[in-house]
Amino acid sequence: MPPVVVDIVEGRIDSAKLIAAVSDPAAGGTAVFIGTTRTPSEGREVRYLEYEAYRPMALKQMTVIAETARSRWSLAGVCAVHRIGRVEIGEASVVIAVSAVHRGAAFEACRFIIDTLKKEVPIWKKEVFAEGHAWAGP
Amino acid sequence: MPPVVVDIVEGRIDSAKLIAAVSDPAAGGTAVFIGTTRTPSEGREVRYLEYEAYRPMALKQMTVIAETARSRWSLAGVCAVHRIGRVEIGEASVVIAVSAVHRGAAFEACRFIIDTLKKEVPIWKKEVFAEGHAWAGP
Amino acid sequence: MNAIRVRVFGKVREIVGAETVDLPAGPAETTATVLDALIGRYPPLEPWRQYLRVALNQEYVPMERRVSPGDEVAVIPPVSGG
Amino acid sequence: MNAIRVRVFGKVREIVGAETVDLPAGPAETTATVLDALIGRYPPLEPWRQYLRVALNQEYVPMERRVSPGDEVAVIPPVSGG
Repeated sequence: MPPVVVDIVEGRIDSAKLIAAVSDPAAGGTAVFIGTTRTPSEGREVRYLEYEAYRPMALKQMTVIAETARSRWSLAGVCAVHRIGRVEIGEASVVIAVSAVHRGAAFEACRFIIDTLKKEVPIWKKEVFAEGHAWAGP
Repeated sequence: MPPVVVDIVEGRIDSAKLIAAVSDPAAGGTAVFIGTTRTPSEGREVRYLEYEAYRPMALKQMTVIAETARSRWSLAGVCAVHRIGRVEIGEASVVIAVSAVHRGAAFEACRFIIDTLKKEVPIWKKEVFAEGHAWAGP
Repeated sequence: MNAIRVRVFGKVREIVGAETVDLPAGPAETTATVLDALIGRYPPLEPWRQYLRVALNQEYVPMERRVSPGDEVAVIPPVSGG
Repeated sequence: MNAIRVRVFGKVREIVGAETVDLPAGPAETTATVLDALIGRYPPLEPWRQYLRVALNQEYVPMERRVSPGDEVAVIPPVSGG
């Protein structure tokens, strides 16, 4: 089994590379989630986003989440990469790729990873508008 | 809204191109499913696969499925491509990419499209072994 | 007498040994009579009968649907795309 | 007297105006006393109090957890990655 791969990067995320990283001859399905920065947000036009992370803790938590998913759904491969710094509209801020023998497991595991990441991993998003900015709030 | 894109092709499917095709500034999430040919199958080592399609009907049905998903989940973009002919182990036989404002819609729509495609679209898979072959059966 | 051209795929195509079969058409053909005639000509199809669907003009249709001259008829074994 | 260095992020970092804050450490500090001291020094954090979590050594911990010298302390506002 290929190891779990997690990372936090400052440049563009290459989805094709992540998809290749989880490929496995025994896998019949790969589920991928790509989170992209969007506009508008709550009615306001967003110019770009800035992400920051508590990097060592975020990496630890991403590893725990990915390992949990891998054992719970018997995944063949798991890859989760989050981008930080400035991210333009339409670009990927996060990519999750998982492969499994059957597609149900791949879909469920992919969903679990992104849902848990969004709730638990110490990464923060700031939306920058033409005037001012906002931290995604409670 | 970008139109629904469906296709049946004889060469490799470029997932990155499909992901780009559904990108949209209003979309916050893209869900992708990549079906890959695998071995073993029911205990037998598979050398490669051969897919055939009733092409015009398959394209019609894929369009109906994609349009249904687009309106049901208010998708920003939908793309579904199936490969036919010989497909080596580990290569993609089908790729579905959908983008939506929120990730829940993207995941559900992606799952719906692959599930419905597998049940309804007239495409057939033949597994080729070291000796002999088998059509995926009822 | 008209002929009905039936397209066949997958396992059925393999048993038939061709991509299409021309069957003689009577005056009141239905999807069921066409399927019967095809299986009558290729008895190894018999065990597959319960799993076969028929498409008319690229749409699945129920059995007993009338087949008209010029209809595109296809016999669809269990699909396995994906 | 030891100091406790608190890492802050996001909205809290912005209010504090720095990535870390050194707070004087008493003999029986807990996550709750550290949070109280941070908010005491930066009153605009008060409305955020109910939303803040504390991590010790890169793990979320409950309030009233003892903070020992050398622990890595971080105040975590609501996360919003993805």
